[in-house]
Amino acid sequence: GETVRIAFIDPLSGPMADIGRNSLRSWQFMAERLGGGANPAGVRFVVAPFDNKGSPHESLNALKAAIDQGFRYVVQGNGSGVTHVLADAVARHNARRPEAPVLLLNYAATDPALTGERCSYWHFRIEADTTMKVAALVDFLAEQPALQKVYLLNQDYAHGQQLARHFKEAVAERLPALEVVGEELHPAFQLRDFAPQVQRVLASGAQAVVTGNWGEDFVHLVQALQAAKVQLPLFTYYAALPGAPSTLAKGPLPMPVYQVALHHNNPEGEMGRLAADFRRRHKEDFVVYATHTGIQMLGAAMSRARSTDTRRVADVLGGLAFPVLGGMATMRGDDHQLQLGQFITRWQPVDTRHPVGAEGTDHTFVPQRYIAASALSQPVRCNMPRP
Amino acid sequence: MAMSAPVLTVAGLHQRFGATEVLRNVNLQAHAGERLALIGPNGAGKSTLFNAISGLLRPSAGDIRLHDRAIAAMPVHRRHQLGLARSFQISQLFAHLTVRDHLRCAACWPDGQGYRFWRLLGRQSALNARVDGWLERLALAARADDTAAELSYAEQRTLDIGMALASEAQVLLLDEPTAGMSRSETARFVPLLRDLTKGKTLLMVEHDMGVVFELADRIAVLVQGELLACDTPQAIRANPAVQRAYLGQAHGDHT
Amino acid sequence: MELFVLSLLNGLSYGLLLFMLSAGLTLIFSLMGVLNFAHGSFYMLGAYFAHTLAGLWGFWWALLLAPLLVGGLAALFHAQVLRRVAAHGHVAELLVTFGLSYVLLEVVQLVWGRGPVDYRVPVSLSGSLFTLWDVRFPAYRAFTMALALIVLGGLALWLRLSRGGLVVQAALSHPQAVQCLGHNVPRVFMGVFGCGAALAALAGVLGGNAFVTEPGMAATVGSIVFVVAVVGGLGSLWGAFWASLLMGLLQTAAVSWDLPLGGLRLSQLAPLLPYALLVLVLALYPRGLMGQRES
Amino acid sequence: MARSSFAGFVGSALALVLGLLLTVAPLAFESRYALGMASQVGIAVLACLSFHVLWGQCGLLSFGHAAYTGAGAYLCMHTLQALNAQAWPLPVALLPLLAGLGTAVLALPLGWLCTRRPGTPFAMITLGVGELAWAVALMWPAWSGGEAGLSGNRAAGPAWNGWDLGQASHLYALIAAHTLLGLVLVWGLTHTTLGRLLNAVRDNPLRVPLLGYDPQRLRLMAFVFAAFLAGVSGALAALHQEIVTPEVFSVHRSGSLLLFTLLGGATLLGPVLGGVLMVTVMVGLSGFTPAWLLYTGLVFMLGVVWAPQGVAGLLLAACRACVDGRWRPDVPNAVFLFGALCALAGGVALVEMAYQLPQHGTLGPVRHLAGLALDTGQPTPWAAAVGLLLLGVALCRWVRKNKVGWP
Amino acid sequence: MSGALVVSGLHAGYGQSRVLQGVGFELAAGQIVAVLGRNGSGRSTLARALMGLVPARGSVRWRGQELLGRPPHAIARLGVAYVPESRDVFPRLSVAQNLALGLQPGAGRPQRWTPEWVFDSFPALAARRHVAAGVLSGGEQQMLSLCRALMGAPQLLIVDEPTEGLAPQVVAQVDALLRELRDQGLAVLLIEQKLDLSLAVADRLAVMGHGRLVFEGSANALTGSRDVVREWLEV
Ligand SMILES: Nc1ncnc2c1ncn2[C@@H]1O[C@H](COP(=O)(O)OP(=O)(O)OP(=O)(O)O)[C@@H](O)[C@H]1O
Ligand SMILES: Nc1ncnc2c1ncn2[C@@H]1O[C@H](COP(=O)(O)OP(=O)(O)OP(=O)(O)O)[C@@H](O)[C@H]1O
Ligand SMILES: CC(C)C[C@H](N)C(=O)O
Ligand SMILES: [Mg+2]
Ligand SMILES: [Mg+2]
Repeated sequence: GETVRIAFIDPLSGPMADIGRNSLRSWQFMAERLGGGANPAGVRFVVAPFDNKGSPHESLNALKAAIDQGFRYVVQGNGSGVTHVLADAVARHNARRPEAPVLLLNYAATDPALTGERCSYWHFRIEADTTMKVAALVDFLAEQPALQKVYLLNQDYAHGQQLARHFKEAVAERLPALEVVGEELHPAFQLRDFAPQVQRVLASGAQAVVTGNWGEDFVHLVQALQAAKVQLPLFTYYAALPGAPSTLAKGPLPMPVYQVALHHNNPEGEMGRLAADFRRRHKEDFVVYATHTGIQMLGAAMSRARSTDTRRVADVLGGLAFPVLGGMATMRGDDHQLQLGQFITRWQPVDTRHPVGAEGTDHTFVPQRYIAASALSQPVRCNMPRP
Repeated sequence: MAMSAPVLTVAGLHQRFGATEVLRNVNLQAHAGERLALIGPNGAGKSTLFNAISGLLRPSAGDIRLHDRAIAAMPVHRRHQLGLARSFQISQLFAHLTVRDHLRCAACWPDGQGYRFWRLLGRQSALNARVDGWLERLALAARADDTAAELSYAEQRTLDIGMALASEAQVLLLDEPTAGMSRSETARFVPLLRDLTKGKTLLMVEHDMGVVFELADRIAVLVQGELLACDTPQAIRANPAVQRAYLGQAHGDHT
Repeated sequence: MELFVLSLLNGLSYGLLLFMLSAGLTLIFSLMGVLNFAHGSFYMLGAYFAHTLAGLWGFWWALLLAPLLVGGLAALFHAQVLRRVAAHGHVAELLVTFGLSYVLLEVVQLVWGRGPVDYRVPVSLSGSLFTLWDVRFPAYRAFTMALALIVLGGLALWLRLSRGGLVVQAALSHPQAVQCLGHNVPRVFMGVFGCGAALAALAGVLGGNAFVTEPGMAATVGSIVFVVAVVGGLGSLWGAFWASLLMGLLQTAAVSWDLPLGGLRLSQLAPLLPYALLVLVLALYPRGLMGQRES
Repeated sequence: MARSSFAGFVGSALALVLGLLLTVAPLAFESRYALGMASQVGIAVLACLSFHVLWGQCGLLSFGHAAYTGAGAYLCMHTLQALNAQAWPLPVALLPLLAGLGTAVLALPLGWLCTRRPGTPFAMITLGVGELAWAVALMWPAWSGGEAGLSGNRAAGPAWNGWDLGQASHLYALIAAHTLLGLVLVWGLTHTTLGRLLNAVRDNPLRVPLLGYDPQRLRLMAFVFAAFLAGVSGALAALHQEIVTPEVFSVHRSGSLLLFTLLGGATLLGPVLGGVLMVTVMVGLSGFTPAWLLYTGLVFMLGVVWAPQGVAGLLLAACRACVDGRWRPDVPNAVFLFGALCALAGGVALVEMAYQLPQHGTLGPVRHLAGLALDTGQPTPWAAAVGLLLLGVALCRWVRKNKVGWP
Repeated sequence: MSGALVVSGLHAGYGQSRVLQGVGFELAAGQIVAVLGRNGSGRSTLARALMGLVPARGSVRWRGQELLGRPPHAIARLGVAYVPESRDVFPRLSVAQNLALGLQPGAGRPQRWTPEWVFDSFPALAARRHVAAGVLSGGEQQMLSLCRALMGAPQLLIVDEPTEGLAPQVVAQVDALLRELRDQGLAVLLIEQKLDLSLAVADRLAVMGHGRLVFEGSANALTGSRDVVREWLEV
């Protein structure tokens, strides 16, 4: 019977707006579908948008506004930089006004520090972090012995830096045969033309590119590859976000792209129905599966806590297990990092078993492997104070 | 007149702009208490000479001394601090400042404020009294609170000269002070000028021979960048070369 | 060697595109004294118009019509808005063009969406002109370069030969005096503004598909163009030309020769270079490299 | 009274009254939102005042003013972090002034570089310096905290009589005090000879050295003073947000500072109104409508056309018209006002409906506006909005054309 | 007498201040009318109002056409030229370019006043033909401004203080030029400070005061009426 209001703080304008809007729609869709009678606690969820224009600073304004308007649940994901800032601000707020603490659900920001050195009791990550995604990638690369040389091309901010760092560490530890022949961090969302980067990749002799680029930085990269007419495999996280699949499909040559993600385009059962409904309603793909995870998790936690009070919910979240796509997920109590599995998918033409194209194109992401949570789990690096 | 040491000395001054040489070996001396008029045809280089003395131009060659200090390479504001002020042929005013504020700015350095500016305007009674005095003398009191842009042409000219006067410099360079003034204004202005420059050194460019002969102790004639003559008014009036180059036959007794 | 020649050519073609943009800006500034902050927006508008027109009638019509359309709109803007505020000085004009840049950005996003649009190089020009040590030089870049040079020639000729140039230059200091000589100053200004905008739009038509056509393109190019125009010397067409080439080469070079520099790398410094150059040049030559006047 | 002194008097009076109002107003509200807005207004006013010293008083158009607000913010945040880490016996409340002084010191060499020439060279060199500051901050994450910035806890140090700045209202008091201080300082500046000389440098730099003053030195004094105010403003912003990101150096910041100060107007009242407008539009309006940037653009364009002297100028003209009895509540004025409101309503409705169109998918076709549900899928709301707009414009034109009672 | 230029009931001013308050006079072709008056009496404002440079009410008919309400360039194209007291030479253009701008757009009619004529009659300008006008001396600028106005082959010439800052010899030259213009059939409205010059060249004189014309008549009539001179022209 209760209504829980959730503040969605992410870019709804600027270069990342398309992804922000898609995420917002996903949250709202899931809140509607999984709210009320459809969740164990019986709460209704309302997701209200706050535009942070992609900026940490605006995010704080948005957070203030949301708190002033009585929101106690905040969801955010597009940009680890912003997440750091919000997590700090939420911690400060909760210390100053302990009577009404605020919870931050991070549904996409992958910087491991958020649940590592800089973890906070009030921050919960409901997606895999970069260490887990890298672990999945390295697992997969281990099965491709032909691939010997990779190039790391990433955005120069928390997410890209961490991806590069952890990829190198993981490779050094588990795949010494693989050589990182080049590494580059470029300013995020500044470049318009990736031709020089492509030239450098080619010059380095790399056989594949590992990139965490997302949004326009991914689209431009693909365009530059297409313009240079090179078919270099891309190992990436965010090839399915809005705008990317249609760019991939448009090129003169098929692009070999591998993605590590929580989702693919042709899920079965309940999830498949949800995705289809979403697509019908919004004429867009449902790609932010963490929204599903998030609502599921809140419902489960609230039902266990028998309350929507944020403090009580936070208390029961640690160690909570609940069903997600592909199995169960557990919110690890020590660092508030959700333990869940990932798919490795490949970009290929639709076929009878995978009939749903990405973004309405005739290509789609087809699962190659599912790597379970247990195989991805990383050691805890967090030592957080508990209130 | 007793010849004291010259206050202002211009020696061997040359001013070139690219190929054209506008001033050629100009030598001039002005003494304390002397009024020196500079006349000459249009384009002779009178304003250029003023520009060189006041520092708006760096002379190509030659020496300028003020109170026995070489100033040819000195920045403009330092020359003013040594007691040199000038007015402009084409008024140089501060469009949005009131007449009062113009004079206030001009009187500020002589008031000894330097760069120490913490006192509010209303508190500076000595400065304000001085400014009020100047407003009266220049007959600008009625327009004290109007901005320069609102003044008529002649009032703007008056204000331009007024600023030079209010800075109480020992050496004044006035470029065509009465240009644009009506007869009545001129008639009122000339005695005022004589009065205010008593004991100071006045150097002025003027085309109105009436004013020149009324005010000047000596007249320098500049023609094509060269000093043709520098003498008493009577001698200049009689000088045939000057008549040919500048005054014209009919203008020997111009009113 | 091949990298060198290629970046040289890329730098030149980027520089020439910059020149087309800064030529418009310089024209508007040198002739009207207006710091046109909407210049990047005209560039963007040119690209978007070209995208739509190319979809309707093909690239060549777009190349012809988009600059004309943008020029016409800019002229209209001048007649309706800019002319009225001109009396209040250049800062008022600056403010209005700033406002216009916001409005155009929003309108473009409303009409064409917030993401990039698919505006491509026409098939007839998408081949490569020649191959140098295995590296293909795209024909489209050569086409852009040629067009930019033609524009420079045309502009220089116009400024040299026509009285229109004289009229506007004179009107910069004493507009009323020019009017009193029988010249219809507002109309000439309108024409100049329209031409400058059309030049920017032409750059947009050519740059929009060489790079990407998206709402951020105005901002990306906006301040760089200012830097170019200022470094070259505001108001000097030749200055803009050399500064554009310099900037194009510099930036391409910095990006493609990614030397390590202490803890940093040259490519990371690339976005900083234009501004460092700007400060350096202005500190040494306040009028820019070839500028004749200051304000 | 002459026009200029009337404007000066009324302007200063209004500015000080507004400043005072800002100080006490939030005490009347309980809402934290109002308090937050008021804090931001105070900070913005201070920044606009700083810009005003340069532009309004000295005629220097800075395109990179965010370099100085940003420097203040970083100076403050670094000190705050040190305070958080080391518990120095330094009250946090002193940080803004210290940061201001630090910024002024920084501005000395930079100002020397920038102020050598007025006009366009100044504008462009400040643009360059501003961009450089931004780029350097982004490239030097060790110092600037990188994209995520630096954060600190302002409630550090010893609480002083129960005041620790952790409370929003305590911080607000600090901000209000600094804003008033800035207002008084700038007012004072315009009433000293320095103020007059700065005006003189603005109007005709050629003549000033002939009054004994070095124009560059005067410009530099204005520059350093402005940097001080900017630094204080930046530091207060850092305390308010408790975060500083390289974004504080962005051209966007410099741009809005410039735009809103100019929109405010060139008298002392200008920066006050400019600051209020800046926060209203950028923080307030953007929370209400996705079209806020469009409105901002339109406000700038229409503002310059209709209020070339800025909003302050408009207000003063209205005051004067009232005093002179030229503006009275008669029928034509009422009709004009009605027409203007109609046009405004129609225009806003149109814009909002247009912005709804791309969102049909997410939010449905209905736009809720002032209690109305406008279905953008239907022709009627569109027709009504267009009609309202045209009616309003026609009415205003008619009144203007017949000049009945209009000033 | 019905003049080529008929001004009646002319009101003009700046914002709140009303400078002209009902000025009326006539000027025929081949005639010089000199307007005298104290500083600030509004003579320059009169010239600017005729040229459409300040907002004005009343009527200004030139050869039967109403001038008020037209933009300045349209007035210029009707054969009216204006030499402002501030000279307004275009500082960045050369002397020759300044003159070239005076040639009216589209008007190909042959005329006496050409750049060549200027360089013949004013050697000072000839020597500086390719120099930027902004660096000319004050007097040179004055000559240039006057000559530039003649380039458009005007039928009505409005000159505001043409002799200010000119050396006596050049004053005499301008004096002769004005007479020549009159003999060519031009109507000349001369705004002057120098009483003797005005008396010498003008066919009729007008004296301005308090925003109106307080005297209109011949030179003799003016010198005859001591009280007008005393009240409006002397100290
Ligand atoms: N910067 C410059 N470059 C080139 N020529 C110049 C420059 N400044 C002045 N001149 C020339 O030098 C000559 C002298 O000019 P100046 O202004 O000194 O004359 P002047 O004696 O004051 O004449 P007037 O009585 O007409 O004011 C003029 O012919 C002028 O064109
Ligand atoms: N732009 C302006 N704004 C406001 N008032 C002005 C403006 N220009 C002139 N005035 C005022 O109008 C009045 C007439 O000025 P005008 O220039 O016509 O006088 P004038 O007779 O030509 O005098 P002068 O001999 O000084 O040239 C003066 O009182 C002047 O202050
Ligand atoms: C939405 C995602 C693309 C965000 C990204 N993983 C980050 O950490 O910044
Ligand atoms: Mg001179
Ligand atoms: Mg006059």
